[in-house]
Amino acid sequence: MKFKHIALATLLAPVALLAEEATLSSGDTAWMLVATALVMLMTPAGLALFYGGMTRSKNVLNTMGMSLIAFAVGTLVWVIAGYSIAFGEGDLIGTGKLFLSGIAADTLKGAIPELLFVAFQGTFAAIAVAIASGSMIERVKFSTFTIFSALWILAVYAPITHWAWGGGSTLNFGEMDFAGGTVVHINAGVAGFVVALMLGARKDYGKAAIKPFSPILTVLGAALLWFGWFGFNAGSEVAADGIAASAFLVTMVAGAVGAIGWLLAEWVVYKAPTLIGGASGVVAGLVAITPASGSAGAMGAIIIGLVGGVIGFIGVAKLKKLFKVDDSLDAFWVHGLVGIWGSLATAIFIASYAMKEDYNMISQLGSQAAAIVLTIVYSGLVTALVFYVSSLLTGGGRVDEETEQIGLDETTHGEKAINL
Amino acid sequence: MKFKHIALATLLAPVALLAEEATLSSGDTAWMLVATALVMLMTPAGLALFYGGMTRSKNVLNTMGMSLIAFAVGTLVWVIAGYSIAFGEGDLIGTGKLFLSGIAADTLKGAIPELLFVAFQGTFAAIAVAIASGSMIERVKFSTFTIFSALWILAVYAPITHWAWGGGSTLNFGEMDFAGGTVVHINAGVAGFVVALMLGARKDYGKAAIKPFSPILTVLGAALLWFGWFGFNAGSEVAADGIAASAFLVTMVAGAVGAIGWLLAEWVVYKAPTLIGGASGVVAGLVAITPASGSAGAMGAIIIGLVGGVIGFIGVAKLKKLFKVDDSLDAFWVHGLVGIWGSLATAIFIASYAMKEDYNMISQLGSQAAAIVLTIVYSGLVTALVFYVSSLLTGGGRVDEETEQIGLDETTHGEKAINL
Amino acid sequence: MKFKHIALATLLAPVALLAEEATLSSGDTAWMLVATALVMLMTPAGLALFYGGMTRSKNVLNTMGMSLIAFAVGTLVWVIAGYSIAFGEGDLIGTGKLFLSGIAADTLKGAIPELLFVAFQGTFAAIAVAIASGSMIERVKFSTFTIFSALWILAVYAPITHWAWGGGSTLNFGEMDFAGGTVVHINAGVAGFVVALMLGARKDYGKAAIKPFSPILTVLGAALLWFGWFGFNAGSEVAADGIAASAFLVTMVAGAVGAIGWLLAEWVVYKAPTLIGGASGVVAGLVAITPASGSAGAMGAIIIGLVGGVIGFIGVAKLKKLFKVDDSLDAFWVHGLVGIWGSLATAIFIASYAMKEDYNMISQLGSQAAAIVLTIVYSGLVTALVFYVSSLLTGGGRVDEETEQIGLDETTHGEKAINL
Amino acid sequence: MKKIEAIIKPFKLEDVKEALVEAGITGLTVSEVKGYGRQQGHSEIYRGAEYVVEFIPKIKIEIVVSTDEYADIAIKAIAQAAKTGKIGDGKIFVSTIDSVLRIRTDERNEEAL
Amino acid sequence: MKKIEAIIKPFKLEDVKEALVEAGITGLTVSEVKGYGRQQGHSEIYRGAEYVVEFIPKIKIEIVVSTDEYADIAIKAIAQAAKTGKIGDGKIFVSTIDSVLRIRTDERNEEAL
Amino acid sequence: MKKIEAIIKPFKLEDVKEALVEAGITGLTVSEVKGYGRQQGHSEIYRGAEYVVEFIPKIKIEIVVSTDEYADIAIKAIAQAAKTGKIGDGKIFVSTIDSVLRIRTDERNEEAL
Ligand SMILES: Nc1ncnc2c1ncn2[C@@H]1O[C@H](COP(=O)(O)OP(=O)(O)O)[C@@H](O)[C@H]1O
Ligand SMILES: Nc1ncnc2c1ncn2[C@@H]1O[C@H](COP(=O)(O)OP(=O)(O)O)[C@@H](O)[C@H]1O
Ligand SMILES: Nc1ncnc2c1ncn2[C@@H]1O[C@H](COP(=O)(O)OP(=O)(O)O)[C@@H](O)[C@H]1O
Repeated sequence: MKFKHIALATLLAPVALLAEEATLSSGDTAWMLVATALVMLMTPAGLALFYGGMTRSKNVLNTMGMSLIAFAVGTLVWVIAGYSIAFGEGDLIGTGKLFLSGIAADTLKGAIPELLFVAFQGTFAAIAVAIASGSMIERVKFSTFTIFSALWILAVYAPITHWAWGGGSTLNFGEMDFAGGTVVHINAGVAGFVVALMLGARKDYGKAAIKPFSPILTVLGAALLWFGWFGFNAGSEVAADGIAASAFLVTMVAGAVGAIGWLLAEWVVYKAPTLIGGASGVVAGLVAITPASGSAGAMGAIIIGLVGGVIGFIGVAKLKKLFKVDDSLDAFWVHGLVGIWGSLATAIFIASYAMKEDYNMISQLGSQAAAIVLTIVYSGLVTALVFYVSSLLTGGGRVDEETEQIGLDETTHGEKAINL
Repeated sequence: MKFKHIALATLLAPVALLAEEATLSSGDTAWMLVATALVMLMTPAGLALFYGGMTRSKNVLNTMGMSLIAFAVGTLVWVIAGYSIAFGEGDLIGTGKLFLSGIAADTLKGAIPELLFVAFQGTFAAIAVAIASGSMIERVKFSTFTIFSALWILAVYAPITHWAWGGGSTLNFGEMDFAGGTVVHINAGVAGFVVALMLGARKDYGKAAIKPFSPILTVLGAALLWFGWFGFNAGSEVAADGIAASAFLVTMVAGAVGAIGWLLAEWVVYKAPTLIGGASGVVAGLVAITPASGSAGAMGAIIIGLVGGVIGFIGVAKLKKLFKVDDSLDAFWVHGLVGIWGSLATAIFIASYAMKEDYNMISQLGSQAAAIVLTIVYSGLVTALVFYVSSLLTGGGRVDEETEQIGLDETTHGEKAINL
Repeated sequence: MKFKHIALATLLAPVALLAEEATLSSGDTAWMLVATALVMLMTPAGLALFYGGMTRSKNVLNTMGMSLIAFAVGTLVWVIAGYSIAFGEGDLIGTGKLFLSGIAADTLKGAIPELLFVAFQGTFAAIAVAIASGSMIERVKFSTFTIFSALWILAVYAPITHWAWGGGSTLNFGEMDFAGGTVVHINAGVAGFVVALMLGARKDYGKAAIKPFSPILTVLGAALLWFGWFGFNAGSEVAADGIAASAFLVTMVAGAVGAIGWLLAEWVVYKAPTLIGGASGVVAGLVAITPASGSAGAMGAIIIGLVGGVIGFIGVAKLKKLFKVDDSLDAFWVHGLVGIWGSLATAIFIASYAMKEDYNMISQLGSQAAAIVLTIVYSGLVTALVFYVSSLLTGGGRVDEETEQIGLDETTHGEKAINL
Repeated sequence: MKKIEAIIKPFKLEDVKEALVEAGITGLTVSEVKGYGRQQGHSEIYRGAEYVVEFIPKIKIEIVVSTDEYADIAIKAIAQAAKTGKIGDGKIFVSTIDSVLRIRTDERNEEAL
Repeated sequence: MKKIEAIIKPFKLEDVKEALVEAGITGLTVSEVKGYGRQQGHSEIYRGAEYVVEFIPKIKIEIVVSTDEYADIAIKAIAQAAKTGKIGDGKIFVSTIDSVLRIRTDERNEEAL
Repeated sequence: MKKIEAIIKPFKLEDVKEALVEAGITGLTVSEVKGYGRQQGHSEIYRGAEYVVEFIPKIKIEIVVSTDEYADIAIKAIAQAAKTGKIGDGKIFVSTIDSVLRIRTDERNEEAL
C-alpha cells in the first residue's frame, strides 16, 4: 500500500481524504467491510480447499486443518500484538497498540474505522502463514505448526509489514507493493521453503506417485481464492474509488491469463492441460499482479499475469527438480518465485495514467530488488529460528515414520476425509 | 438490534440518521445489499455443507435438502406474512404489511430501502429453522419438515422477533441482542431439541458408529458460515459505520478463539483435535458473540468465544449424555446452550467505549435472563404444537424403519450423494 | 439495463446521477465492486460445480474446466475487444474502445469508474458462454471449446449486448431486459442447443443410465449461483439504491419459488423431489426473474419464479424428449425456454410503483417478442458459424469414440476427479 | 480347509460379524460388491429421467476355516444373522482351500488361522 | 457346482450382463478391482510430474452355476460380450464350489441357484 | 492351476507388486477390502464420541498361476515383501483353478496366463 500514498494525489482522491477533519465514509467503509470478509474467506475456505485437493487422501484433513488453525491462531495473535508491531508507531518496529489499546469504534484510519483496518490487515497475516503451510504438509506436526503460526506472524510477518506499510523509512526502500507481493507472497514462499528444508522430504517424495485427492477441491479453492483476491488487491486501496476499480479489473485479468499461461505451458510440455494446472495458473497470475494491482493497467496485467503463469509452471516442473527440497505444494515456486517476478514487473508495467512524470524505472527496479532481498534474508533467517523453537517446544517438528505412512488424518485427528 | 438504539447515539452516528428527513445512504445500502447476500449464503451453502458433512453417506442429500427447502419456503412465507408479523405495527404481534403491502422501492427503513431490510431479516428467519433441522436428520419426513418450516417461521420465529426487535414493550425486557443470539440461536436450538424429543432417537443412535460423510464439507460449511456471519452480525447495525466495524472484528475474533477452545478441549480429552471439532468450535464461538457483537470489544470477544467453544464441546461430549434425546447434529448444544452463554456474557463483557455511564450489569443480566426464559418457554411449547400439526398433515412425522435403514437419499429423493 | 433508464426517474434517483457534473459515488462504487466479484464467482465456482456435479464421474473435471477456461478466455477477449464492440460508440456495432483505450482510473460511467463497469460486464460475457458449455459436455474437444469461447463472445455475445444495452436504436426494440434475460440466458441457451445439434448426441445418450457424479456439488453450485445472482441482478442497477434493493429481494424470492415449483412438479410426476431438481429449480427461477428484476415486485416474482420452475421441469422432462438433440445439461431448456417465459413475463408483472402511467402491456409484449426472435435468429445462425470455424481450427469439434468412452478427464487432462 | 463366501445385505454386516465372533470365528475379510438377482433395484431419478438401478449394493464376507465343523458353525451363524426373509438376503458359497500362510509368522495351514 | 470369475473392462459390464441374462443366468455378483497385466496404463499428470498408472480399473464378475453346461454357456456369453480384441480384455477363471446356501429360504446347492 | 489370494497391508502393495514382477509374475488383480482379525483398529472421534474402527483397510491380491512351482515362487515373493512382523500383516490362501480363458485370444489354461 506504500505506493498508494505516492500515486493517490494524481488520481481520484476521495473527497473525504482531503478534508481537513477526517470523517467516516460509509461507501469506503462498506467496501472495506466486504473486502475484509473476502480476504478472510481465502484462508479457511480458499486455501484449505486449494491445498487440500492436492494432498493425498490420507492427509487431506490435516492440510485443511492447517489453514483453519493458521487463521484462528493468526487472528488471535494479531489483535493481541501483531497489529501493534506492524502498525504501531516506530521506525523499525511498531509499539503502543498491544491489545488494540486506544482504538475505539469511532477511531478512524483514513475514512474507515480503524477496527476494520485491524481486521483487514489481520486476514493478510493469517493467509501468509497458511500459504507457507503448503510446503510442510504430510509430515509436520499439527502442534508444531500451530505454535509456528503464532510465532511467525509476530516475529516475521509483522516486522516486514511494518517496514513496507506501517513504519519509518530505515528499512523502506520506496518499493511499490500495493497489496503484498513482497510482504505476503515472497515472504510466505521463502518461509515455506526454509521449513521444507528443515523438515526434510516426505518418505515417498520422488519415489511413489503422490496422487492429489481431488482436483475438484483445488479448482473450487482457486475460484474462492480469486474471489477473495478482489478484496485483497482492490481492498488495499482502502477506499471505493477509481484505483480500487482498476485494481479489481487487473486482478480479474491477471488471474485469467495466469491460467491461460500455465495451461499453454502444460499443453506444450505434456500435451495435457490439467485442472490443477489451471487452478495453479490462476493463483500464479494473481500472485504476480498483487504488488502491481494499484498501478498496472489491464494491458500490463495481461503480460504480468501470463508470464506469471508460465514462470509458475517452469518453477514447479523444471527448476524445482534442481533442488532437493520437498516444497510439497510449491509455496516457494508459486508464491515466492512468481512473487519476485511480480515485484520486478511492478516497476516496469505501469498504466500511463498512473505514472508520475518523474518516474524512473531503473531506480524503482532497484527499490524493488532491495525490498525483495531484505524480505528473503530476513524471512529466511528468522523463519528458521522460529521453526526451530516451535520444533523444540513440541518434541520435534516432524511426525514419526509410521504416522507419516498411515496418514495424519487418522493418526492426528482420528478422522477420515470421506466415509462412503 | 435492540441494543443499537441504546448505544448508537454515543458512537458514530451516520449523518443521514440524524437528519430531519430520512434520505437513502448509498454506502449503507451497499453494505446491506452485501450483508444480506452473505447471510443468504449461510443457509443453502454454509449450513447445508456443515450439516451434510456430518450426516451418514446415505442421508447427506436429505440433510442438505432440508437447508435448501428451509430457505425456499422460509423466503416465501416471510414476504407473504412473516415480515408483517415480525416488523408490522403492534405490541404483541405485528400487522399491516401482509404481502409487503405499502412498501415501494423508495420506502426507507432508516437510511436503506425497506425492501432490503425485508430481505435481510428474511434470511434470518430461514436460517433459524434450518439450524433446527440439524436435530431431526436421518428420520424426519421431508414433507413434514417442509410444512414445519413454514408454520414455525410464522408461529414461533416471527413473534419472538417482534418482541425483541420489532414491536412494543410488553414482552421486551430490555435485553441486549444485537444480532439474534436469543431470537435465532436459542430459539432454534430449543426448537430442534423439542422436535428431536418428539421424533425419538434414530435406530442406530448409541448403538452403531455413526460416521460423518466428510469433514471436508463440514469445514467448508463452517468457513462459509463464518463468512456469512460477518453479514449477520455487522449487518445487524444496518449501516456501514464504526459499530459495524467493531461487530465485524469481534466476529472474526470469536470464531477464531471458538475453534481454539473446542480444539484444546478435544485435545485434553481425546488427545486428538478433530476437523469437525474445529468447525464446530468456529460455529460455537460465533453463536456466543452474536448477541454481544455490537457491544463487546475484541478482548471481550476473546473470552466470550473461547468459553463458547469450550462450553460447546462440554455440551456435546458430556452434558448431552445425561439426556436421552438424539439431538442429532447438536442444534441445542451448539446453538441453544452456547447461545445462553452468549446472551449472559453480553451483559458482562462490554467495550469501555460502548458502555453507558449508568450501565447496571446486574439488572441487565436480569433482562437477559428474562428474554432467555421467555424464548425457551414460548419456543418450546409452540414448536411442539407446530410440529404436531405438521406430523398430522403428513401422516406422521417420521419415516418408516426400512426407509431409515436404507437411507433417505435413495428412498425419498431417488439420488445418491456420490456416484464414483 | 435498458429499462432502468425508463423507470429510474420515477424512483429513487441517487443524488449524484442528477448532478450536472458526474462525480464518483463511493457507495455505488462499493456495491459495484462487490457485485462484480459476486458475478465473477458464478462461473469458475458456481457453474463449474452446478454442471460438474451433473456430469458422469469420468468427465467431471473436463466440465469444470470448461467453465474455468470460459472465464479465463472470456475475460481476455473482453478487455481486448469485446467491451469495445458491446459498449463502444455506434448503432449496429460498437467501436473505439479496443484494448480499453481512453479509459483511465478516473473515467466515470455514471457514478462509478468505467474500469469497474468493464469488469462487471465482462463477467456477464464469460458466464454466457460457460452456460452454453452445458450442452456440449462429455464429447466436445477442450481445444474447440476454448476457441469457440473467444469467438462466440466477440461475434455473438458482444453484438447482442450492444443492441440491447450499449448502442443505437436500429436493433433495439424497446424491450425490457434489466439484467440479461435475453442477452445472456436466451442467447446462451440457443447457442448451446445449436452446438449440441452440430456435435450429435453422446454415444450413451438415451441408452445407458447417465449418473450424475454428485448432487452435493450441484446444490453447492446452485447456492453459489444464487449468491452471485444478487450481483447479477441488483448490480445491473449500477447503483446502491431502491431499485437495486427491489431487484435483490425479487432475486431471493424467485430463486426460492423456482425451487418449490420444480420440486412440486417432480413430486407430482415421480413422487420424489430430487436435490438436482431443487438446484435446477433455483436456477430456473433466477433465469425467469432476470429480465424483470428491476421492475417486478415481490408478488410478481412469486408467480414468475414459480412458473419458471415448473416450465423448466416440463422442458427437461417432457418437451426435450420431442427433440432428438442431446442438450446434455439442458442449457436450452433451463436458460433458453425459461428465459423466454421470463422475458414475456417481464411485460406482464410490474410492481405498481414501477409502472409508468402510459404503460401499454400489449405493445411491450411485442417489443419483448421482437427481441427474443432477434436473439434466437442471430444467436442461432452465428453460433453455428462460429462453432464450425472452431471445429475446423481444431481438426473436428468432437473427441473420438474411445476418448468418449474412457472419459475426457483421463484422456484430455490426465487427471481423476477423486483419488480415494 | 474351507473358504466360506457369503453375499449379504449391507446393513446386516454388523449383526453377522457379531454372530461370527460369538461362534468363535476370529478372522474375516469383507468387501463391497454389487449384486444382480431376483431382488428388484430401486429407481433413481435424474432430471426428467427415471431409471432402475439393477445392481444392488451387497457385502461379501470371506472366511477361511480349518475344518468342516467350523465351516458349518460359520454358515449357520451367518445364515441366521443375515436372514430377513425378504428377497435379496443373499447366498453362501463354500469351496476348498489348499493351503494357508500367515505372513507375519510363516505359520501354515490350520496354525495360520 | 462351478464358480466363474471373469475380469473384464468396466465399460463392457452392461453388455456382459445382458448377454448373461439372455443366456439364462439370473444371478451374479460384481466388484470393482484393479488389474495389472500386459495392458499399459495411462499417464496422469500432477504439477510438473507425469507418472504412469499401472493398475487399471477392471470389473470382476462372479457367477456360481449348478452344472458344467451352464458354466460353458456363461463362459461363452461373457467371452463374446467382453471381447474387443485389444490387450486388456481380461480373463475368465473357473473353479469348483462345494456347496451353496440361499439365506432367505435355507435351500441348498442346485436349488439355491 | 492355482489361485493365490493374499490379504496384505495397503501400503505394502507397491513393494509386493515389484517383488512379484521380479519373480516373473506378470498378471494380477487387486481389490480393496476390509479385514477383521487380531489387529486392533484405530479409534475415530466424532463430536463427543470415540469409537473403534474394527474393520481395517486391506488389499487383496489375486494371482492365478499355471504350476505349483510358480505358486511357491509367488507365495514366497509376497510373504517376503509384505512382512513387517507386526500383527495384521495378513494371510495367503491357495486354491485350485479348473480352467482359464483369455478373452482377447480365446487361449485356454496355461496359455492364457
Ligand atoms: N448365481 C449367482 N452367482 C453369484 N452370485 C449370486 C448368484 N445368485 C445371486 N447372487 C448374489 O446374491 C444376491 C441375492 O440374490 P437374489 O436373487 O437377489 O435374492 P435371494 O438371495 O433372496 O435369492 C445377488 O444380489 C447376488 O449378489
Ligand atoms: N495371472 C493373473 N492372475 C490374476 N489376474 C490376472 C492375471 N493375468 C491377468 N489378470 C487380470 O486380467 C487383466 C487383463 O490382463 P492383460 O494381461 O492386461 O490383458 P489380456 O487379458 O488381454 O491378456 C489384468 O488387468 C488383470 O486384472
Ligand atoms: N480366517 C480368516 N478368513 C479370511 N480372512 C482372514 C482370516 N483371518 C484373517 N483374515 C484377514 O487377514 C487380516 C490380518 O489378520 P490379523 O488376525 O489381523 O493379523 P495376522 O495376519 O498378523 O494374524 C485380517 O484383517 C483379515 O482381512
